[in-house]
Formats: sequence, structure tokens, C-alpha cells
Amino acid sequence: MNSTATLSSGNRTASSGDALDLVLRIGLLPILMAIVIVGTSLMSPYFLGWMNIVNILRMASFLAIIACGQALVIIAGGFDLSVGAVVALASVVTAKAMAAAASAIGGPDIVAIVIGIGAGLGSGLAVGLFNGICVSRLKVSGFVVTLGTMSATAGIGLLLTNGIPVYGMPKAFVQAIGRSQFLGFPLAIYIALAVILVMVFVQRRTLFGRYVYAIGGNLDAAVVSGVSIRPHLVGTYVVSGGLAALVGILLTALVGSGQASLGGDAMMLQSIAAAVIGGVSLRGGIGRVEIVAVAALFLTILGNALNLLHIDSRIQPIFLGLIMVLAVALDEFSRRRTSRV
Amino acid sequence: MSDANLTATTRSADLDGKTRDRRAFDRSFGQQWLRKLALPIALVALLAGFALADDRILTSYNLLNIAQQTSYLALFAMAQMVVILTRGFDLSLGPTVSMVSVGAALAMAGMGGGEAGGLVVVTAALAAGLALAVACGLFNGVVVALLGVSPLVATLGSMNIAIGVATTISDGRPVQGVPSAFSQVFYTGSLLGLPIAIVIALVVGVALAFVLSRTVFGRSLYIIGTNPQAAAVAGIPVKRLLVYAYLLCSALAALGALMMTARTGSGEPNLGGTLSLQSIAAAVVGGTSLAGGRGGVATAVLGALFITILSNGMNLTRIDGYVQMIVLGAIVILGVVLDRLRLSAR
Amino acid sequence: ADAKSSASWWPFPVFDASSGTPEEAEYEPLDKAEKAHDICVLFPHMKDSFWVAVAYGIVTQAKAENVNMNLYEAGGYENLPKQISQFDDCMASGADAIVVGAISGAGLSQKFAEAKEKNIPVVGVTNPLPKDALPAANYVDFVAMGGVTAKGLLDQIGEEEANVVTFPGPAGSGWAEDFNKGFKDTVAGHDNVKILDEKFGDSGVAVQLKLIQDALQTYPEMNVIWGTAPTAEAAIGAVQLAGRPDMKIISSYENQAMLDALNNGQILAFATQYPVAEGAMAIDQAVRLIEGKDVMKLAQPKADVITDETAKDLNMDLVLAPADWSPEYSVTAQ
Amino acid sequence: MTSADITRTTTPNTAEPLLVLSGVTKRFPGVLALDGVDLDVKAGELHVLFGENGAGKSTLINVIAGTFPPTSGSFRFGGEEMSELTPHEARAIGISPVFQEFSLVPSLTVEENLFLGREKSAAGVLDAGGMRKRARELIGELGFDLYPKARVDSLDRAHQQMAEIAKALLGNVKLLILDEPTASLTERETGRLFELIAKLKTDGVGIIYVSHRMREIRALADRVTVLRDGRHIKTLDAATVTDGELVELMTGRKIDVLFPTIAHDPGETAIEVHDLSTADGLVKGVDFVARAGEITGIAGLVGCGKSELVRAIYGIAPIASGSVALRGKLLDRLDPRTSLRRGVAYFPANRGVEGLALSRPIRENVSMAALDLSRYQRGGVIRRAAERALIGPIMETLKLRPPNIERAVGDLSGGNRQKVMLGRAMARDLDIFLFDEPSVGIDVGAKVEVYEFIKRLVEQGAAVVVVSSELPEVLALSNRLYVMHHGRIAALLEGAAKTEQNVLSSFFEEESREKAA
Ligand SMILES: Nc1ncnc2c1ncn2[C@@H]1O[C@H](COP(=O)(O)OP(=O)(O)OP(=O)(O)O)[C@@H](O)[C@H]1O
Ligand SMILES: Nc1ncnc2c1ncn2[C@@H]1O[C@H](COP(=O)(O)OP(=O)(O)OP(=O)(O)O)[C@@H](O)[C@H]1O
Ligand SMILES: [Mg+2]
Ligand SMILES: [Mg+2]
Repeated sequence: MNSTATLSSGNRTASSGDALDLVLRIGLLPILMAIVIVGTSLMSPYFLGWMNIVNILRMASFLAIIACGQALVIIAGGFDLSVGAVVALASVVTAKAMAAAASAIGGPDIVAIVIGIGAGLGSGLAVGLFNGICVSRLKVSGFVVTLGTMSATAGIGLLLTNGIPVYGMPKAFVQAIGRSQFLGFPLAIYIALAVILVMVFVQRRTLFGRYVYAIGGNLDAAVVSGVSIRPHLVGTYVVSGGLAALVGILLTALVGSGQASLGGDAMMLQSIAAAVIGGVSLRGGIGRVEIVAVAALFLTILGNALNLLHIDSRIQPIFLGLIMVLAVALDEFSRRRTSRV
Repeated sequence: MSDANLTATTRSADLDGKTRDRRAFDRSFGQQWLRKLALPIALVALLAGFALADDRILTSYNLLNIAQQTSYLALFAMAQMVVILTRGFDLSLGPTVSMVSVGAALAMAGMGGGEAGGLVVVTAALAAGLALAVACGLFNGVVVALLGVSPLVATLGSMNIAIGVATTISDGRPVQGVPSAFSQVFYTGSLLGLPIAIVIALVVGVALAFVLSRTVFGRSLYIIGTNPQAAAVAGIPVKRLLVYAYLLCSALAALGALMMTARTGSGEPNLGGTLSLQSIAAAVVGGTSLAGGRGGVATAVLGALFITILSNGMNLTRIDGYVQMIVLGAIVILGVVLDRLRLSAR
Repeated sequence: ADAKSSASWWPFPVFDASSGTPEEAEYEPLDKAEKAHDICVLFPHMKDSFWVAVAYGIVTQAKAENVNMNLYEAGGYENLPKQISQFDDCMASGADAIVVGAISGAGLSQKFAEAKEKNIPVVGVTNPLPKDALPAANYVDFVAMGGVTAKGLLDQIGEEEANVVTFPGPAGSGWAEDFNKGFKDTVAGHDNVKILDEKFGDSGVAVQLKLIQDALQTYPEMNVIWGTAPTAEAAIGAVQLAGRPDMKIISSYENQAMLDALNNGQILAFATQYPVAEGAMAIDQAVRLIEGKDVMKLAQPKADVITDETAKDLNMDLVLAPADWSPEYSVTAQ
Repeated sequence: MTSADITRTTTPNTAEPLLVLSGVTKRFPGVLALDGVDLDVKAGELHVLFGENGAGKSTLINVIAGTFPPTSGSFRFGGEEMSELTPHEARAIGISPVFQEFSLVPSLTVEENLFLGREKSAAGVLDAGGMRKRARELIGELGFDLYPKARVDSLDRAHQQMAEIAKALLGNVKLLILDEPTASLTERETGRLFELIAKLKTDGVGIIYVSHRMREIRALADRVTVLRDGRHIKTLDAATVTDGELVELMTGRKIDVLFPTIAHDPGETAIEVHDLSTADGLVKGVDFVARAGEITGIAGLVGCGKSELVRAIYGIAPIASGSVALRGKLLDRLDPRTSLRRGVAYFPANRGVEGLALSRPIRENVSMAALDLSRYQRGGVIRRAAERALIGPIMETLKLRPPNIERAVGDLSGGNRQKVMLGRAMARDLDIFLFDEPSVGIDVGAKVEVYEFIKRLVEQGAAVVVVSSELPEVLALSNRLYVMHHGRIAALLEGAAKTEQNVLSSFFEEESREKAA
């Protein structure tokens, strides 16, 4: 065959479709975000204030970190409803372990802090591991498994504390992790950036990332191609649990106490919303974490803007709901127009 | 090979084929029964277990209590099941319940509460509740079917909207003044000795079962859930039916909301709080498949019954609140695992 | 840890509002119940030290009067249907009386009617109820309590300017709206106090934190944060981050964190309604109803504002459970 | 072909054949798919598996490829006993399958799919550059018209098939398994594939080949094994066996002619398409006429838009401009529902995706497109007894096997699934039929039945349009044949002009005309 024939019409549509797709995928959300930003800054002088920007970024960081894990799970064809509960559990476990270590050891704070963080992360990873093992070994749907662990995890968090905030963490923890700043930005933002960068790398450049796409895209194909399914499925849930725990720890440092009321359903639903608005397909196999992070930022800005625009807090959800649907509908609309059936 | 030989092998193969099919059919028939009965058996076992631990479980009063509690959750699980059949789900179900509750109570208060005639009041409540539900269902349906937004985002959106509407129109406070005529119809009344809630749930269940298994609409829902593309090619009006499915879901939720409003005796802006997830859990635990096309009234009702018995039993056997959460989580997982085993042990 | 004796709590000063108009009174419980009644207790949740304090009062008093007690919590204010089911389960389990911290007083009114029909006495505790809904109840008037916090603020600032944003709690809860109303009504006549905005939101620290941070940006002139206990908790960190040590933080109710924060000088004041005493009174009211004894129909604890000055003279035993006490969900009579 | 690493094989010197199966049995719930099958494949040999739909060919292949273990029996490869083989290990030791149902991940690119499960990587990090280079090389060597960075879900079936074949040939191949590889390839790609197969054979690769096309078997096979009902019937030397014998062994009956003689009797114009372009641009300015009482064929290379044309007529593919008239009446809207009401039926090429609801019973799948008729429902309530009474006989005439209409369609073999689709056409009164690849993936016996079905339709006066990539099929069936190229009609061939030669030359004429423009 001659090499000129390889450039058929199909080829061209495929490649230009790819580019257009990319522009649309990355393009639409920022456009909407720009509209919100410009609109709000015209109406509220405080919106673009430095402190407000830092606040937005900090809040968006928390959501983005969780949404990254959630996105990974959804891409592999699953669902993680337990992230909100894991945030709470990690907060409680971190605070308890740290407080216990601090009073038991009494030595330098750093030891207690490391123990606390380790325990918190460990609790998240453990829940993730449990989710992953149930889903992959028992072949039960992720939705149901994590619905179960959500209830159980929340129960454990409350059982540990009876709902009473846990104090007694070293001051250094709160100062260093919750309230310290570098170059004017809080630590959480750097952590989120690091998480996002690592996740982008994992998705694009590692076997794990590739296999996650394959498993979510077509499980049977992955099996017959010799991809080992179980460890990768478990991996997604472990990552999701770990990232949720990380947020739990960061929030604990920020508020200064371990709380079983952190996270919750709202956080879980928001993380899923961020993932889906960020273009992750609930059918699996499709999605990029960097866009998910943008979506997390978008949701945070939206909430902030509504507050700054003095919108009655009872009416705010109405706006939030409408804009959320609008964002995804527009996205869907443009995608449908450009791509053929 | 000679001709005679050939036909002989053919015939024997054919015969063999038939007996093989026959056997396969018998076996799958048996399996179907096993599948259908597994959850009821588990339910009976659960009830028996609790009964051993506490003798108040099996009193007729408590059994009626369980039945009555189940009827509400079953109604919501059925509503949820209708859209789950089409590969969707409705996160706005809970807030819709709140919205309808408040809306209906406001309408009744607007009609002058107890002073107006019973019929007028009930009609007003029904009209207001149904109107709100239709609005919500229409929104969900249109956004999902026509705009192509995933059900999750669509109903997450309408969930927020419904919460906003419910708290705004009620000013965040319970709406009081639900007249007794209304409670009579939707709560305190009874038929043939059965509390009205159970009667309504039974009637709705039977009607819905009929719709799903005997009507073109119901059949189409299953086909859409199994393969939406094939449904479209076969000329099934997929988009329109999806809208109907969401409307039906919201309407059933509204009916449940009215019943709950009668039960609480006031319009509550927080009434539906966690009902969305609970109803999904009930439907799924009962065996409705989130992948679409699989499930029915039985799965929704059994799931609701299961969850109700579990929490009633734990309450009566004095299991602590947080431990209950953990047990419930574990049982949900165990339930699907058992379901899984049942399917794969064939 | 075993509950301490409740002897030091009594007599407890309250308003007796049985007749409609509150009159000064003192509450004195029975020594012992005639027999070991079964009392069923329903809580909206047990997720903060406030409700743990109520539970402490209930458990202590149940032991003191030697009755059986079972406590169920509904898991949060969004779970009214669950509380209703628990109410049904209580009746089904043959309780002699039910004590209920209602998620929504109006929402339980049908249940109250049913219990009345079945001759099961019901006592309301802590959360407000529609007038005359129950044979006995004790709770503060939330509007009044909001007002108390406002008075506390006015006393502290004198003639200073106060620009307030209120964070009353979750919209639709009823109590948040009442708190807010009391606060607003009381400051209404004072020209130096301005209410910039009202921000309703779930009473979790994370949600409140976001609201506060946004408010700090929206209203640079804000110098008073008035809201729920989690609001105040979140505000402490947010204010520190924003570099606003001048901010005055007032909490509309009490919890362990508020006490610590007050001791550390991080907040200006918090209000208390003596939840431990409320729990204890509820059990006593229930026993009296079962035994057909005289009962105070509506006891209203005198809400107080606690500042670092008043904190010293306070019987903390009536405000919070001891730090090492963990909730007991059932008490069995000896 | 230049590269050596497609076939880095060493011909085994052992006396034992490359692959030996003895007594392999596979039982699925309710089905004995394989029943004590013996089979051997030598290095350098092309061994055809031949059998009806559901005979067990794919199951056998799955066992060899390690997808699932056999229920009993043993299996040796390269002189070694294989047990508990995983797909991964199978590939590693040189067993390379091309499955009938594609093993591609739709959301990944061609390139990513080629390497799936065997990525070049170091410490878990992918070597993207290396893989890209290798993918380009391979596709170049194979001569496939395939763009490595295209996402698989943007490809049509034919290109997916190419990607699937390329995937199998990446790496060290000792035994290549091809399950109906040409089912959706056109002549050109098929030709390329055959060249490739010849090359692999000389390199000592053993090949298992499944196909329902006699022509291919004739052209390629060294030996043929006939399976029926999961049992090994006979293994024959391809050089000495005749087509008739093979078919007889396979079906247990004689089949003389594959294509029936159809008496075309063109009547009034049924479909008239004028200057039609679709929204996706795959069809550009097409004029097309189909008449009652005859079969109108549409042929063309992969991706030429022939499927898209009939999809547009039926109302699934949105139209950008142009008009469609049915029986002289211009249509103002096109959608499946109204098409059915007007008597138009469409049979999609991809039955799994667009045709059938697999987990639903056969009965429901057949009546699916006719539920608006009062025969099946009254006031929206389905008349179940009537439905059963109507569908049962339809499926009986179509010789559904097994003949139980309450089973899920997913349990059926390919040919029987196609029968369910055909049954749908009989469930309501229709007179215009659009077939997209009517015989793709079905066995010779079923093919004959499908052709007979089409013949009956035409002779009853219906208008039939057949779109097919299998040239002999459209040539034999159609009365008039349109040839499409790049979305346009390149030629209309009738009567004596309707030859393979003319079809092919019209491609090339069109191609050179396009180049000139
Ligand atoms: N996973 C499975 N579960 C249950 N039955 C199966 C499964 N796979 C195949 N079968 C059944 O096994 C038998 C053999 O199927 P197989 O796919 O091997 O046939 P085939 O010869 O490849 O047919 P075709 O020519 O249609 O591809 C059929 O009756 C089929 O229904
Ligand atoms: N070189 C190519 N690379 C990738 N995709 C191609 C190429 N050429 C064509 N295609 C795809 O082929 C499809 C053409 O659509 P259509 O189904 O109408 O073709 P067709 O003529 O029916 O082909 P087929 O013979 O496969 O049925 C488009 O989806 C297009 O993306
Ligand atoms: Mg096959
Ligand atoms: Mg085609």
C-alpha cells in the first residue's frame, strides 16, 4: 500500500475532531468561569481582593483534592460515596492519635504530628482498601459498597468521638499546616497543586493510569488484553480514600480540632459534581483530572460569588442548581454538535 | 460419511439440543425462584433473629408498625426504581418531598385551613403538591432526555433548586395548620382495618406493577434501560418516555410527601433530608440494578422492608445509634454480596 | 465514668411558663420513682457536646430516680422521618413515657396526638414546641435566648459601633430563625448596631468556615460575628488568618469548644440554656406524668450570657457533661 | 513487509504439533458449548474452524486464549501442558487472538489499544515515544488505513477490526487466532490481510481461522475442522474437500446454492433521495432511488458513507440538506417512529449496539417496534396472549433455535440474533426494508435463510435496500447497484454492467477524479 492513501477523510475528521474536542473540553468551563468572575467583580469590589482570592483557592484546593480521587474511581467505572465520611473519620483519627501521642510522648511536637497524620491517612487508606477489595473481589457495584462504607465510616467517626470535637493537638500542627503561608498562599494550595500534578502524570504517563482508563472503558477488553484488574481497581479506591483523608487532615489543621461533622454528604456530592462537570463520564473510561480541578475551582467560585453578591442564602441553592445544570448542558450541547452520533 | 449417517447424527444432535434446552430451562426456572425468594427468606430470618432477642418484635402492634413505616419508604423506593430502570436516578427526590410538603401545607393554610370543607382542602393540597412535583419531574426529564445531561448532575441541580424553593416559600419554618380532614385522608384514616398509609402503598404498588409489566410504557422503560440505542432504532420515543418516567417518579414522591405531611401534621422544609439516598439504597438493596433494565415493584418493596425491619429491630433491641449506622452499612454490603453469590453460583 | 450525683443541681432557677406568662420559680425533682418505669428518649442527634450535655442530664437523673431509659438519636436535623419512625418504635416497644428533643415540633404534632390517644405521656426537651403540644416540656424561649445574647453584646460594646453579620444556623430548622429573630429584635433600637447580613447555613464547622471567609471579604467593616457554636469555632481560625484580632465573636449556644475559647480569650461570649439541667428536668417531668403527680407544664431555664467574668461563678456541671463522660444509650433500673 | 519482529518465532522442531487439544469440554450455565473437542494445529498451518452459529468456535478460541479455563480436557501448546492459563500469559507465550467481539477500549486511542496489557514502561512509567514509534511502524507494515491517534470509538467497525488485527500482531506471535476477521473488512483490506497471512505462514506461525465465507476458506485453508453443537465432527484436508461437503457436514443438510435467484419486478418508486447531505458530512449530495419489487444494492469501501445514507433515510442520522420522498411523498420529518409508521424498516449492522436489548426476552425484542399497533395493545395495555400468539409463529417460520421465545436474546448465537431482528420486520406491516450488512457474522445456513427471507419480501412487492461490504453478496442480490465513494455516488450499475470488475474500477475512477480536482 502506498503511504499517501493513509490520509483519508476519516483520518482528517478524526484528528481535527480531536483538536476541537480538546478546545471544547477545556474551553467551555473556563469561559463560563470567566463570565462568573467578570460579572461578580463588576458587582462586588471585594471579589478580586487578595484575601478573597486566597480563600477561594484554599477552599477549591480541598474540593479539588477529593474530586481528583473521585474522578479516578469514576474513570475506572466505579463510584465513591464514602469520601465525605472518610474526611470526617480522618479528622477524628488524626486529632485523637495526635493528642494521644502528644500527651504520651511529650517529646518534640513533630513526632506526635507525624503519628497523627500517619494515623489519619492510614484510616482513609484502610477504608479505600476495604472499598476496593469489596468491589473487585466480590464484584459488587461501587455505588452500593461505598454507600455501605459511607454509613459505617460515619458511624465509626461518631462512635470514636460522640460528636464532641477532639482537642489537644500540638499548636505547631495547627500553625504549620493549617495556617502557615508561603509566598502569600496557604499550604493547602501547594498540596493541591502537587496532588493535581502527580495525578496528571499518573493518568498520562503511568501504567496505572492507562489501566484505569482501560478498565473503565471496557472491562472485558482489559481482561482479555491481560490487564490485571483487581490491583488497579483497588488502587483507585485506595487513592480516593487517601486523598479524602488528606483533606480531612488539612481541614482539621485549619479548624484546629478533630470533628466528626467535617465532610459529610455535601462534600461527597460536590466531589462527584466537580468530577462530572469536569467531563468525567459516569460510564467510565473518560476524564482528565486537570479539568476536574478546574471544575472544583468553578464550583467554589460560584458559591463565593453568590455570597459576595448578597444573594439570600435560602435562594442560593436555586442559582447553584441552575448554573450547574447549565454548565453541563452547554458542554453536552456543543459536544453533540461537533461529534457525529 | 454416508447420507444416512449424516441425517442420523443431525437428528441425534437435534434431539440432544432440545433436551439440553429443556434442562437449561428447568434449571433457570428453579434459579429464578431461588433468586426471587432469597431476599424474603433473609427477611424472615432477620425478623426471627430479632424476635429471639426481644419478644416485643413479633407483637401484632409492632408488625403493623413495621408495615406502616415500610409503606412510606417503599413508596419512595418505587418512585426511585422507575427512573433507575432507565439507567437514571433521582437525587432530588428528598428535596421534592420537602418542597411538596411545604407547598401543600401552604396551599391548605391559604384555603383557610380547617375552616374550608374537607374536600376543598384536600383538593388544594393535592393540586399544589402535584403542581410542584410536575415542575420538578419535568425539569429533570427535560434536562436528562432533551439536553442530554447525566441524571446525576441534572438531579443534583434540581435537588439544590428544590431545597432553595422549599426553604424560601416556607421562610425556613414549619408550616402549621394542616387540617384534620387532610390527615384523615392521608394518615389517620383506615380501610378494612388497615391504616391508610398501608392501603395507599398497596394500591400504588399493584398499579405500578401493572404499569411496568403490562403496558407499552412499562415495557418500553425496561427496553430503554437495557439498550437505549436499540430502543430509539425500534421507534420507541425514548426522550418522551424518559420525561414521563421522571414525572412519574416525582408524582409518586409527591404522594409520599403528602402522606408524610399528614403524618407530621405540618409542612416541613426539611422533611426529605436524606430520603434521596435512602430510597436509592432501598431500591438497590432489593435488587434493582443501577445499570438499568432490571428491577420492579418487588425489588423496591423488599428493599424498603429489609431496611425498615433492620432499623426497627435494632431500635427495639436497643442497639446504639452509631453502632446502628455501622451495622446498616455492613448489611447493605452483605446484601449485595449475597445477591452476587446467588447470581454466580449457578 | 459513672455519673456524679445530681444533688448539687437543685433547686434550679427557672421561669414557670405553664400559665402562659413566665413566672420565676425553682425546680425541684422527685427523689425516686415509685417503680422502674420505661422511658424512651429521642434526640435529633448526638453529634455535638450540646446534646451530649442533655444526655448527661437525662442519664444522671434516670439513675437518680431509678428508672429504665433508652435513648435513640436520629442522626441529624435532616432526618425527621427517622425520628417519626423512632417515635413509632418507642410506642411499639411499650414505653411508659417518651422524652423527645424534637427535630421539628410541628412535624411531630401528629405523633403527639397519637401518644395522647394511647395515654403515653410525652415530654419535650430542649427544642421548642408549638404551644400546649404536650402535657409537659422544658426548653428556653429561643427568641428570648437570641435576645439575651444581643443584650450581652450591647453591654460589652457600650457606645461603640458594631457591624454584625449573623450566622444563625441551618435555614428551615426553626430554631435558627428564632435565635436570629430574638437577636435582631433586641438590637433593633440601637443605632450603633447595624446588621449587615444574615447567612444561614448548615451548622458544621466546614460550612460555617466558608460562610465566614466569604463574609470577611464581602464586609470589611464587619466587626462582630454572631452565630452558632460551630460558627464561633470556625471564626476563631478565620479571624486569625485574616488578621482581624479586633473581631468580636459571640455564640448563640454552648459547647466544650466555646468554653475553651472563652478561657483563651478567643471569643467574647456565649449563651447557655443549661442543657444538663434540661435533660434532668425532662426525666423528672416524665416520671411525674406517669405517676400522675403535679408537674410544671413548661419550665424555661433562664438563659445566660457567659463572658470571661461570669464564667467563674458558673455551675459548669449544668452546662456541659464532664469531659471524660461518654454517652450511655440506656439505663437499667437497679 | 520488512520487519522481523512481527514474527520473531522459531519454528519448533518437536514432532508434536504447535497446539493440541484433547477432549476439551466447556459448560456454561445451561449450555454445553464444547463437548470433548480434539484439535491440533501445526506450525505454519492455517486451520479453519467451520460451523454454524453457536457451534462453539468462539468458545474454543476463548479457551485457547486463556479467557476462561475449560471445564475438562487438556490443552498443550508448544509441547507443554497448559493449565490455568491467563490471557496475559497466553499472549506472553505467543498465542495472539483476534476476537469476534472486539477487545478494544473505546475511549482509548488506537495506539494505546495496541499496547494494552503489554505497554513499554520503566518502573511503571510509560515510554510513550517508543510505543508511538512502534505503533506507526506496525500499521505501516500492515498497510492499514489507520490513524494511530484516533480514538477507537470514533472509528467504524472496519477500522476497529484493523486495530484489533494490528493488536494481535504486535509482539511475538506463534499462534494467531482470527475469529471472523473479515466480517467487516472490504476487499482491499481483506486482500492485505491475506498477504499478511501468507507471510506469517512461511514464518512458521500457526493460524486458527474462523469464517463463514466459503471463498476465504478455499483461498486460505490447509485443513478444516467442522464443529457442530459443540462437537468435533471431522477434520478434513482443504485441498480435497468440496464446498458442498463442508456445508453438509456443518449443517447436516445439503445446501446447493448460497444466493437464491430472485425475480425482480420493479414497480413504482419507493424511496427517492435528492441531493442529500448528512450533518456529519459523511454523505454529500447523494441522489438515490429505490423501487418496489426489486433489491437496490449499495456497495463501497470502508467509511464511504453507505451505512450513513440508509441511516439518514430511516431517520437516525441527522440531515444537513436535501430531501427524501417515500412513494412520491416528500417527507418533512425523519425519525424512526414515523419511518416505521410509513412502513420503513431498518436493520442495523451492529445488532448488539443498535438492534437488540440483550437481557430482555426474544418476544419483547420482536414486538418492540410494533407496540403502537392495536394488535399488540389496547389503550396502552399490552395484550400478552395476543403478543405471544403473534410472535411465536413468526419465530417458528424463521426457524429460531432454540425455539423458546421467552429466553433472553443474549443467550442466542449470532445467526439467531439476526433472526430476531428479521422477526421484527414481520411483526408489523412494512414494505420498505433497509438492510445494513444483513449477513455479517452469521453462518452459511443462516445466511441462506436471510437471503430467502429477503427474496420473499421482494417477490411480495416490497422495496429492499441492501448495504454490504461483501461484494459477492450485493452483486448477487441486487437488481441495481449503487457504488459509493467518499460520501458520493460514484456509479449506478445495472444488468450486465453489474460486475465486480466495474465496481472496483468505479472506485479508482472516482479516486483519480478526486485527485485531479
Ligand atoms: N459466556 C457465555 N455464557 C453462556 N453461554 C455462552 C457463553 N458464550 C457462549 N455461549 C453459548 O455457547 C454456545 C457456543 O457459542 P460460540 O460463541 O462459541 O459459537 P460460535 O461458533 O462462535 O458462533 P458464531 O458463529 O455465531 O460466532 C452458544 O450456544 C452460546 O450461546
Ligand atoms: N481512515 C479512517 N480512519 C478512521 N476512521 C475512518 C477512516 N475512514 C473512515 N472512517 C470512519 O468510517 C465511518 C464512515 O461511516 P459509515 O458507517 O457511513 O461508513 P460505511 O461506508 O458504512 O462503512 P462500513 O463499511 O464500515 O459500514 C466514520 O465513522 C469514520 O469515522
Ligand atoms: Mg463466534
Ligand atoms: Mg456500514
